[in-house]
Amino acid sequence: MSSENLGLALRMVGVGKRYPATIAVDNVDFEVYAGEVHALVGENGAGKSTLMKMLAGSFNDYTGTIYVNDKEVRLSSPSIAKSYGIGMIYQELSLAQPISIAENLLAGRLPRKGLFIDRDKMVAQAKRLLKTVGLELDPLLPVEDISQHEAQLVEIAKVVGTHPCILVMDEPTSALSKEEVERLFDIIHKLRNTGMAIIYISHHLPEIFRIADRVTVMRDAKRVATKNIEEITREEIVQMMVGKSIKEFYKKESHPIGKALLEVKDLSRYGFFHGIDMQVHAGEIVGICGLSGAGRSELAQVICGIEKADEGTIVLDGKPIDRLTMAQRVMLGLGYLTEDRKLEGLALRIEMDENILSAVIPRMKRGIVYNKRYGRKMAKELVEELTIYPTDLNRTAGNLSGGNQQKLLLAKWMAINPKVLILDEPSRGVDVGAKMTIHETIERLAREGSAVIVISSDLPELVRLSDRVIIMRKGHFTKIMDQHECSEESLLLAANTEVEV
Amino acid sequence: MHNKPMDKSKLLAIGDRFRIYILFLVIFIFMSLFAPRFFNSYNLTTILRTVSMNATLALGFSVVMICGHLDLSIGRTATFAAVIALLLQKSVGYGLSVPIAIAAGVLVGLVNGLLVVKVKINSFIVTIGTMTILQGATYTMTGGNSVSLSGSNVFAISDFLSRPLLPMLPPRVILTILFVLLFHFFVTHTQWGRNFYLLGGNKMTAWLAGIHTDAVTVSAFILSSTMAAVGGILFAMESSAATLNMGENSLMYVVSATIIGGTAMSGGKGGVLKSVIAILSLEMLYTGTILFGLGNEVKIFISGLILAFVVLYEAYASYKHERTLGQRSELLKEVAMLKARVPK
Amino acid sequence: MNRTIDTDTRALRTNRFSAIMNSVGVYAIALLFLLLGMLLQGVGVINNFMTTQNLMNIVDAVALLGIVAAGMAFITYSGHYADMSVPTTIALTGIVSVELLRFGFFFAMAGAILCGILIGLINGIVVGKFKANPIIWTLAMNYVSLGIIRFVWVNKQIYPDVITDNVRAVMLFDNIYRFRLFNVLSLPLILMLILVAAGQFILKRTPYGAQLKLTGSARRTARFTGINVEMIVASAYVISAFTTTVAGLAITSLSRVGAWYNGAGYDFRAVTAIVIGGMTLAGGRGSIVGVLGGTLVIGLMNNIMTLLGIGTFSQDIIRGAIFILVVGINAKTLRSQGRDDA
Amino acid sequence: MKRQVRMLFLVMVLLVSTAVLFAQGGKATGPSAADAAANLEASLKVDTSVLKAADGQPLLKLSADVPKIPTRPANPEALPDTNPLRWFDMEYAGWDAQKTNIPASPKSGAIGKRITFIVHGDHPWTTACSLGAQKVADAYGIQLKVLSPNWDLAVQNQMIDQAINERPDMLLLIPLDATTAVQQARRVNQAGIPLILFNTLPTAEAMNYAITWTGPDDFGQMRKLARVFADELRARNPGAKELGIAYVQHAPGGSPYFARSYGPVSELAGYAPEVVTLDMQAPGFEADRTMQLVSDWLTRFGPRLKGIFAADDSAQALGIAEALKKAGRADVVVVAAGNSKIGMDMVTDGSLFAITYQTAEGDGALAVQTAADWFNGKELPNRRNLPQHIITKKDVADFYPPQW
Repeated sequence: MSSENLGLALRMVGVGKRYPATIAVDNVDFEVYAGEVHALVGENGAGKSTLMKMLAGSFNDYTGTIYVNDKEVRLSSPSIAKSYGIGMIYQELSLAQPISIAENLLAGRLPRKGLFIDRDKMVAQAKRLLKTVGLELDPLLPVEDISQHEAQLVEIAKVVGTHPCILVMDEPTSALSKEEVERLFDIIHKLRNTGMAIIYISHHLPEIFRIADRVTVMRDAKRVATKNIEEITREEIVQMMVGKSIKEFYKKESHPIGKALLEVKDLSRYGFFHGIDMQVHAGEIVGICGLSGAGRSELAQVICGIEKADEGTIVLDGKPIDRLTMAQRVMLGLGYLTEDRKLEGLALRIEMDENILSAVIPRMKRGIVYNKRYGRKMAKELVEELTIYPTDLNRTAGNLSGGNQQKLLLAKWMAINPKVLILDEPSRGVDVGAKMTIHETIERLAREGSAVIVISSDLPELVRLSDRVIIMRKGHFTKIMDQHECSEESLLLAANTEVEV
Repeated sequence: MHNKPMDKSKLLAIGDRFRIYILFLVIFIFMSLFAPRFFNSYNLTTILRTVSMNATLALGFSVVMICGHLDLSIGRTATFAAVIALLLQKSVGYGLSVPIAIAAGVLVGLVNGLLVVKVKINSFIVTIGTMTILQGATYTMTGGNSVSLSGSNVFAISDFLSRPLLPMLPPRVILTILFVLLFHFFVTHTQWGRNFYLLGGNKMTAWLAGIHTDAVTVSAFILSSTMAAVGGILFAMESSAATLNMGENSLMYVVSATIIGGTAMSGGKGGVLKSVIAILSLEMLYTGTILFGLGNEVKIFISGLILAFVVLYEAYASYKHERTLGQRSELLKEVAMLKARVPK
Repeated sequence: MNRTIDTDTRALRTNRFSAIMNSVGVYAIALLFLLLGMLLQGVGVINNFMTTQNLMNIVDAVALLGIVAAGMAFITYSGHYADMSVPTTIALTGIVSVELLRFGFFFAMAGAILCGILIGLINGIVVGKFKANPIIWTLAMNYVSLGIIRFVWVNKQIYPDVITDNVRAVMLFDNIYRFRLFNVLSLPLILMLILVAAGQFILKRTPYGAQLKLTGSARRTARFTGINVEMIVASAYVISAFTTTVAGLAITSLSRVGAWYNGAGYDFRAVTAIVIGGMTLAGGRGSIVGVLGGTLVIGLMNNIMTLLGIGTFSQDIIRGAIFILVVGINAKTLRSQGRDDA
Repeated sequence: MKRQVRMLFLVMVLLVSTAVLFAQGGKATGPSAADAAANLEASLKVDTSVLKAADGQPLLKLSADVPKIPTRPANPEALPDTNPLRWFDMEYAGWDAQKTNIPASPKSGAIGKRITFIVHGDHPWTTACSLGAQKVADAYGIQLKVLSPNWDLAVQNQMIDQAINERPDMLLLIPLDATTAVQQARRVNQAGIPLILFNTLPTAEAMNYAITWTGPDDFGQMRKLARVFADELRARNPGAKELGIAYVQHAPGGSPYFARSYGPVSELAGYAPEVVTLDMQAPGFEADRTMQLVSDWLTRFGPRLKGIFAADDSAQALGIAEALKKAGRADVVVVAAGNSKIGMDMVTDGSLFAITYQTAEGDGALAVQTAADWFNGKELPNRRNLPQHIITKKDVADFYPPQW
């Protein structure tokens, strides 16, 4: 569809933003037309999030000029940005947990009758907003009582409800199931047709090709190019993002598969997953595919000992480990890389080396003395191996970009020298370069004789890495597919098929 | 997902939400039935008068707590303002001394709030600091003595405040009730009031919603200190004197009552009315212990137990909540089947 | 790319500076006060400031506070703010020790320490396992144990020499505070130095300390790393309760009486020392040596003010103002280094 | 939220209906004794002078010295701190009370009367005081109800209100604060309940509404202690032109804070002008803080510091002793107000030179005895003081075992 005739909704001319240590956005021009979906892609740290935050009014010290509907504006606070019709859906959920859905939806613009809030109107409005995203919840329920993907939809409804003329979506699908993604795309289409300008940020390139009209690629704080989606291929986008050819990755090596390192028999945690049987062998990469809420992460948490199993046995390298604590399992070489690196994976406020060594503290002691210097050599090697940047181990983890944080998290689990490593969404929200490093590391790990389980919603990732893929649905394993059966389409189909247990 | 029938957990949740009202009624009925001379107008008036100061303090304090902060300086602020009001009364009269004293309260809140939002010091720390400063200031102003009202008709104001105007309700109590209602409607029915909840629930949400979070936080601290000042001044007017440690006991009392009332330290939850009802409940309990002729040790023991129980219960509830978050109900139905299948 | 590397080295340098500042920060303030004292002495406003006797007095005076703070710092470090049950833990362990003195000195000590550890354990389990709000829970605990003391001993204060005829036990008890090594080093001072050294060692040089740091700065991450956070947090509370008990014994020995009001005010005073000492309430930052520095700063400040002849009331104002100032500066420096966790 | 409003409404309705139903609540129950005369006769026969306190001293002993009351200066507060008359309003409060609306004695005898006894807070001293009161009450068969507000003014006010509600035959009260006592006394007075204040001196105005006041003459005691102190200072430093002393003060906010520092200050200004006040500080009742304070004084004043006057003979005195011992200053004379076990032990071992005799049991006993006297129709003075005595090493043994 041609959107030029609707006019420019947003024009950013020569904008820049500098943090104390880095330049995040460097003299970028960016235009979005009304009535288009404009994808913004780039590696982590390329500056797209900063650019969007600038648009949302998070900074009052950016340079350059911004025009909204051909009017020069100064977006120095969220409320000013909002007043110009800019709405933003954040990657991290930004809902107030203890507060009701209605008040979250209508935050800052509750309907009033005179001085007071009009409660009936508030509920009615909230219901209407929830309907736009296909939710039928009691608007007076606190957000903490609803599930995470419902909350993600509420977040979308909240922003859409402000009727913005420019809508920014930062990875809106990361927590959604396939059905919900479809619903979201419907919503996006509808909004676009009303003349809204939509900026869509995603690492998930197929999505972009499905819904975007144009795409802008950023790299190293600069804009690389803006293209109509018809004029560009996936490979070209990737090349622009990383500056090298896509052919270098997506190749699967085969290697011999050894003895069973992890055996799970009839494992259940009531209400989360039931009757799980699984064997993972040395040198094997097993993918677990399923929609969010299928119980994948919960399964991993029970295997590694964070939560207790209600039933079943787990055997690690011939040794039952049901009664061991997580610390003991880690000592035996069982690691679990979580999907939430900020909350569960890394201690963002402490140094990189301490993060890398955090899982091996008990191994590093001499007598009763522990000193992080004992492990510094190993930490340095891991940083080099995983090309984590910056390389200075004294930096706090929070100062790293998303991709480097993820690599740091992987380094932490590599440090335990894992026999079995479970990776939960190992490359969620990271750039292509980091993703490549992570995949190579996983493959090397398998090559060197470890058993690896990869839990992922990223189907190409599963197809590429896995020797076998197990489909998990609603707490049960429903299907196991060998490498030759696996394709994105077959996995998708399997994950969404109802199977009798 | 929708229109679920009222199950047991939902009933429990409602019970949880209204627990303080239930507690209030239970204590009220128990004391009325068993405590000698509890259920008569004089005693009930006494209780209402006694809670007036702490209830006033609890209003602002609860707002700060809903915002996710703490204000430990309320007790000292109450004393500080009362002392100012009475000291200046000698030279400038009530007409000026009371507004000045209230302004002093506002100033304390402003300083607290600015230190929290601008210098970004934890409110717990800031208010420990202001607490110390206010104590020194109060003592310095008075030279270590308590301050009494002076003038030709010293008792006029205190008599007016403490004699019932309506049945059982002296003006001081009426004022307190007015404050309570005002605050209640303020936090539940106005945009600004709801902002406290939003801010306490998630600062980011509030900020992104275009709410001036710093202004909201500072206003919460100002409300807290101002209400502390008002409470202190009224108490001093009623006693026609301000003592140097009159607010000292209030802090822990108000903190425990607010927690028992269901306002969470994490912010975003609770309400001013609940805090006041909690104070009233505790006060009835204390009155009961006095009427039964029991000593302070019983009172301290009981209030400690109630507080400990409430904190423990809340912690346990959220612990449970966290453990079962994301459980699938249809899978739970399978459990019985599973158990039958696997012999143990 | 070049630019980023450039700015990186600069960040590195500030980082090294901050690392130095982190460890000596509070001692810089202490030095400042020392210089102030010397200056005032030089001008002749005060005298005898830089004498061994005076400096010994300062450390002697804060020994008890230092003991409490050295333990409570573990709680702050673990991200749980402060232990508000300190006052009654002091009182209760004091009373228990006096009460048990009838069975002999060592029995009394053991009983008191056991009692203190029990309180710490309860705190630790409730806060560690059930994640109760640490301030509110310990406040409740303070109330409950105060209730127990008042319930069991009503209003009595109990005297060691009335409880038992065992003269030796009473004398030993009396000497917990009064014993002096080589007639110079008082026992509380020695205990403080031992506890600070032990605390510093535990915090910085043991696996436990490293795990505590991780737990303090990111509790959920620690749990997902296989660290038994419940145990770690509970032990922080036990450590705090232990040093509080030691202080409780010394205070009871000093005042020769076990009473419910012993120890009042030590909660806030210890928090003050810890925070001045550079620990942040967010957890995982600071050191026990820093806390010792904070304690010394408080001692120096009190000493100089008394030597200047500033009245009690004005001292409070100055103390509060300096406290907020120091914490504010600390918060600002951390933030300017991109560590927004004051 | 609507439910909450409804709930509030419900509570209000409940309370208001209660008020209407029980509006008769706090009215008088009226005297019941028909055989008042016989009761009076029996009461007069009770002999309480044989009662002993725990320390072996007589429980009830009235002060022998009737103070000579000077004329009140026009504006005492304008005088310097060192002028005894500066403290006139505190020291001589109540001697010239203009009694208002004081109920007349029923002359029905003390036996079987109900007395509510409200103290200031929980403390071993209070326990001893209540014990003494109970001894006298038992002798008369008086029902004594002891209440303690735990140092909380609001709670004390509430207890007074509850006492008004209960209508005892007499209320005995230790006011928590001198100035707020006025309103408290006035309230009781207006309710028509006989009131005797004791132990802590309230402001003069409060005395107008009470039958009388009983208790220790804090100022008088401190003046006496100051003289003993000065004598010892002179004896230890013969011919010294300047005798520097410092005061460890009571917690601010009450009459002891003034009596125990400005009492001696104003007394010594006349009695021993060579005694110079070097500093005054209020470190609270904590041994370690007092110790730091005194250590700092020793640094600051060195040998100039010859004596210390402390407001408390337990924690404060212990702190002082520790500091002096550490500095090796056995020459410093220390006196303290109070009569605790620790204080007496310290007098015995010489680390304190003198303390005041303050009978806790006697304090409570005198209050109840005075109440009994009123029921028995005796004429009462405006104030009844406890005996004054300074305990030194010479006679400290007479006061063992300690009352608390």
